[in-house]
Amino acid sequence: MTAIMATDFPLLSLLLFTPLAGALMCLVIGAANGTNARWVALITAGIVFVLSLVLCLLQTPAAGWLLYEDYSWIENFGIRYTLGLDGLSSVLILLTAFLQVLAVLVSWRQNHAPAIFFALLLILETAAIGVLLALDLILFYLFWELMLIPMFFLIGVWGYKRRFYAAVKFFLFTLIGSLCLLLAVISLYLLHGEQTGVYTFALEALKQTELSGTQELIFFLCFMAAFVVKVPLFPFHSWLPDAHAEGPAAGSVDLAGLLLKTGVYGMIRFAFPLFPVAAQKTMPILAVLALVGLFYAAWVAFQQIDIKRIVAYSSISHMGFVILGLAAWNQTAWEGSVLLMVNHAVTTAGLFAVVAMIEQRTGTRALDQLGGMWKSHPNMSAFFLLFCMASLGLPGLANFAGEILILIGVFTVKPLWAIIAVVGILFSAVYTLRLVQGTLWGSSCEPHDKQDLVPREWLVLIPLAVLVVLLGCYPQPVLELLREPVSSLLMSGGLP
Amino acid sequence: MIATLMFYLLGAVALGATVMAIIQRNPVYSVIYLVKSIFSLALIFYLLGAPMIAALQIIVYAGAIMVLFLFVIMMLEVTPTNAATRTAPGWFHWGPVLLLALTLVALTLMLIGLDPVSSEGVPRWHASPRDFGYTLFKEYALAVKIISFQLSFAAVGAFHVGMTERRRARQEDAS
Amino acid sequence: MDILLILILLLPLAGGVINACFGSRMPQPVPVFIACGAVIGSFLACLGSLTLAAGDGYRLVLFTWLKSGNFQADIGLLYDPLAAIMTLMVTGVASLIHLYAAGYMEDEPDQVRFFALLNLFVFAMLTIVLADNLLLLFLGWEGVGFCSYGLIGFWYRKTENADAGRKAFIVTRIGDLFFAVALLWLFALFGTISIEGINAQVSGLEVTTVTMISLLLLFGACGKSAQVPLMSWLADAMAGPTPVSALIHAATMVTAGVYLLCRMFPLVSLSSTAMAAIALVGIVTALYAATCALAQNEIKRVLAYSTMSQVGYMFLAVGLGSVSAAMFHLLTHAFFKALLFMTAGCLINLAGHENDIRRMGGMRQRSPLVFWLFLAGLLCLAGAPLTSGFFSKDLILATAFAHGDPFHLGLYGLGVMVAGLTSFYCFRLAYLVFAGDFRGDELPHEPSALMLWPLYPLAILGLTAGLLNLPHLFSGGSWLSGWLGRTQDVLHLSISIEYLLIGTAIAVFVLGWLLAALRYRKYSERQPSLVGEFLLNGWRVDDLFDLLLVRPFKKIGRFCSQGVEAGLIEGVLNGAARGCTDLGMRLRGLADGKVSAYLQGLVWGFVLIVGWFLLRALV
Amino acid sequence: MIVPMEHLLILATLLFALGLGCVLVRRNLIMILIGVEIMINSAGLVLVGASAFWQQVDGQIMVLILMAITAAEVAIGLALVVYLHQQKKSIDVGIFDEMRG
Repeated sequence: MTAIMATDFPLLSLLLFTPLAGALMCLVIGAANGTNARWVALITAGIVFVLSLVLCLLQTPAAGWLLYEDYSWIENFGIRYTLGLDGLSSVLILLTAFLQVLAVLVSWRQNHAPAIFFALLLILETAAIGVLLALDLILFYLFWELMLIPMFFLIGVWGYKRRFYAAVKFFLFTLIGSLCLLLAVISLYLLHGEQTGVYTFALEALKQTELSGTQELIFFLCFMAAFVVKVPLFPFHSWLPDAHAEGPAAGSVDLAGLLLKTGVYGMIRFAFPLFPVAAQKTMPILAVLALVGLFYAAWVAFQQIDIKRIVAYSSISHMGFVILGLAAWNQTAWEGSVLLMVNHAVTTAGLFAVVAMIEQRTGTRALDQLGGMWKSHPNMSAFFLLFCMASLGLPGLANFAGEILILIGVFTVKPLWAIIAVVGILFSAVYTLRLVQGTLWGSSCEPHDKQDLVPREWLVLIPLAVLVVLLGCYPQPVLELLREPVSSLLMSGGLP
Repeated sequence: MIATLMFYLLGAVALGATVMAIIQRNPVYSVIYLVKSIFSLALIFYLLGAPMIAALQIIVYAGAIMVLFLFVIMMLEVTPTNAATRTAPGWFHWGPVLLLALTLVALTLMLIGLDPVSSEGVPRWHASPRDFGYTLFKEYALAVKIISFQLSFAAVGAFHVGMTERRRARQEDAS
Repeated sequence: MDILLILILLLPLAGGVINACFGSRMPQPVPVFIACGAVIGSFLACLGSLTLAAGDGYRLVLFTWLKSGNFQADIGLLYDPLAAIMTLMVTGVASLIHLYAAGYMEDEPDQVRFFALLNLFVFAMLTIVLADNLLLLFLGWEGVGFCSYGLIGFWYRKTENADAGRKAFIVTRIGDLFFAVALLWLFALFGTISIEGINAQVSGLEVTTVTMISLLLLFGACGKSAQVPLMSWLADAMAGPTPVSALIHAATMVTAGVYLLCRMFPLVSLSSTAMAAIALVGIVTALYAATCALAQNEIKRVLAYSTMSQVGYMFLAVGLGSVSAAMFHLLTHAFFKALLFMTAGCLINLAGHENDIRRMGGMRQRSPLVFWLFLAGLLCLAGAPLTSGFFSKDLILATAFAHGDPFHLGLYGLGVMVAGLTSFYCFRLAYLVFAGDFRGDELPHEPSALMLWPLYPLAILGLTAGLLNLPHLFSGGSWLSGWLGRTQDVLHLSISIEYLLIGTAIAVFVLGWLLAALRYRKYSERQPSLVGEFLLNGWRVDDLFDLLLVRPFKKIGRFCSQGVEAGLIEGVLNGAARGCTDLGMRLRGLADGKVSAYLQGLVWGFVLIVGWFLLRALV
Repeated sequence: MIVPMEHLLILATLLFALGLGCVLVRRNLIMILIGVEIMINSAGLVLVGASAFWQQVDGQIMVLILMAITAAEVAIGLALVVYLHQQKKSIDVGIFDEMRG
């Protein structure tokens, strides 16, 4: 694993801990008055964004890690502080940083303890970046758990009426999942120690442990327990709609943009390479669950009244699509999955931003009380229409690029799955159009705030809109970045 | 030979007295029966060669503690004249106690069975008060001092707890 | 030369984007100029680069859109004769319609959004026409669907318009599914999705796969061209403004399906069953639409159903194996149907925004010019001799007749019957609208000059387009078949049969006219008969779909959300939570402060443990 | 040899069991204290028996200390009983159950 960039300056650690430093700064400065806590948060998010952009541009498509940091941390357990950045991580980190800037902008008006709010947002960002960089299983688990806490408080304190219920549900769901993960990590560590005498948590080393069929299956299921809850695959999804509906706008943007991605990232980086044989055995089950989730979430979204819940269920449906792509286990499908993940994050972040704006102006999120937003807020409605069209997979916009790659990848492996998934796209059109119908067209409801888009909101929506169109029309740069890492992960995963 | 006979006789008396002490509804009667059982125990102590302890048993135990009991019973008039007290507990309550007794005896038998004490039993031995006093104040001098402390603490504690409501209330608002 | 080709595509896109983003900030007339200028520019660019298309056409690849693993889809243009003809027609008719719309939409506040969407629509349509690979075609395919959604639901204030838009979008998307599956299958088979690549390797396949793929393509085309299974959206799509109906539901979008089948003709023509299916779908739709048109009361719905039946004819032509006949009818139909829709717009304005033909009448006195233009269109539609409609329809019927076997003769018979029905409802429309005196009570709203000017070229084209593909009977050179490189479509029938066919066509036309004249010369208020009611609602297909698809979908939806989501998943979670709290409460009961209870517990514990050891020791 | 050690131990166990029974069954606080006294006596008996058996005086000294402790214990116990009696006007054990979960 040669590091292309032979700089000894710990660039990755800098990237990892800037948001944390920002969070502390927020607390210190914000204690005085909340307003400049916002500015600190914005500046930190900006710095992290620029940093990750630079790293992405430096990314040469050669295989291996662009940057690799490896320090010993707790010797006697063989836990090392190893960070690695390759194409896959750099794309997701860029996405995280970008959405973080937007999350700060979306919650600019936050006046309920803003300092702590922004500090928590930045800690969440550190945790997410940590998850995306860590190559040592314990370090990975540490950041995996760290993600839980800020999100719990974000939903629990700044949410809506049933926020506590939603926060606790979110916490318990992910905690149970990650405890299985911890169990598996430790037992794998011990097993590896017995076999080779070397007690280490490094991902590369642990790949070499020989496991019997059932052992590998059990380990794989434990690992997947944590990731499947986070992705929300079908049966484990009931925390997501509550977390979104009761969480603050920035919380939703982050939740959709960051947390769902770490689940899939965990699968690709850790679960599949570590236990390839077991993974391939469970692929059909995963695919079936994904398909069921795809339709189930669409049907439930069709019945929802609260527009935020509709968007939440739509993200469950799209993530089902991503998992289907992973289940196909070939290059096109995996690249399609990661691309769809990135596109979905951008589209859903846009949707949640606009939903928050709609709620600010009309004070309600119920579909039957909304209507005729185009008359009173043409610009906002135009953005909302764009994001909805992207969400239902209109070609030329974000989600379609990912979806078509997945369909092609899946069709070559299992035509039946692809055909069912294509029908799934129709279902997503049905409920998204119902959402658009209820909010934009029809007789106008009287929003108490006639103000269309404030410059700050323009600043949030324009980059998102441009990105949605760009990722739809020309996703090649992202795909170039993903090509090498995905093929190496597939290779180590053992092509069928 | 007579000693063994005396031992069994006294044992039986002690047991009978204790049983009677337990099942009495009136606490005064039970204290009296208890004193009877203590006397028989004192005699057993004497048989077993502990004249000093026998005497102390009677003086301290029967004399002081039982008298204290009687005093408290009289003060609180808990005698069963007031109808509120329930009838002596019936068979339902004593059943488990019998079971308990059996288990304990079985336990001791088992323990004894595990490593049997030398078969010849308790010898005929007599510890004169002199040796008793000698070892008490030679090897256990410290223990005696601690016990004295402990007794004084008990006295202070009893006094404090025993203060009546009125005096304590007066004392609080005074301080 | 490439610049012109790129300009064809780029101009409408640029016009649309500029209008969409900055339209509202520009002074009133500027967006309209941008929009019309963009489309006219694209038309001129198409004219300029026409020479490129000669022979087997010109290819141009701009950049790779999607590349992953062995899948490669790039933005490439294929400018061959078929595409050239289609682009010419699309840009030509679109620019005329834009001019017309400039007049029609004068006093519309939301003008900018209208012209932005119209330009984007033209861009999407041109993407379909010029795409060299199926994925890019699919992009145009869905783009057209979205623009029609936006334009049908343009007057969104009334929810039925928005619902009509949504219905159109969803029904066409059902069609798109089949097209997407066909696309995936083709890629899985050939490893490429470029149209020419597929058409070249197509001979290697065995017939069943070809049939399956062609049927999928057929259903995809049906969705977009409103053919039998997926046709219910076209009638409701009349909720949009008239220029929209003219552009989308006459000239361009509905013909996209035919164009797709013509593009993939080498693949489709391999399996005879698929060809028969296409022909059957075409003729059944033609019949269905013609009967429905008989009973419609609104002028635009009559024209909508007539479009559906004419596109049915085109499908029939493709099913018969003659691409040039289909394209010939497509071109002529585009001209006179656009003309009809636009004059209908003028008529509606003249009748004071009155749509219902039963309340119109005597429009001839109101504006003789519009009368003559509308009549020209009607004559072409009805297939009056020597008009373009006559020649193109006759060519299709002749091709059907030429096949000779009983199945195709049956098709020919049905085709003639539909032609009769067409001329009947054309003249019914003419008499109801123009004969007698005006039955409505609104004041006429004179159409502006800008609305009338584009009508003249269309009228002339409508009447004279027959020259494009004159059969040799009329000493014509069948230019279009030659241009498309499909000389085998030119029919070589004996003179007597030719005259026989033309005779029947003229006879049927005259018969339709007489019947309509008898029935509708003097307007008499008639109670709508049961059959009339049935035909008015399009054979009650909507209720059928509602029963078969919409209601079960809602039921399953409700079952999923109430039953599984609220019941099962939430139920399990809340149940578990409640179970824990109850257990906690019960355990709390144990520590109830009774000293004796504690002691009992202690002793029983002791007894149990000791008893266990005793038992073990004894046993 | 006065008596085999086992018999002595059995006697002590029986006494202990009776004391424990009294503590468990009786609902009167004072009777509970009496039960405790019985249990302590049985312990004293064993101690004396052992000192006789091993012929060492230490056992008897233990009994003396035991007696001292018992005295202290009874003093405090009865003081508490008096105090509780003042509080609740009764010394039935069931009444004092404020310490519940």
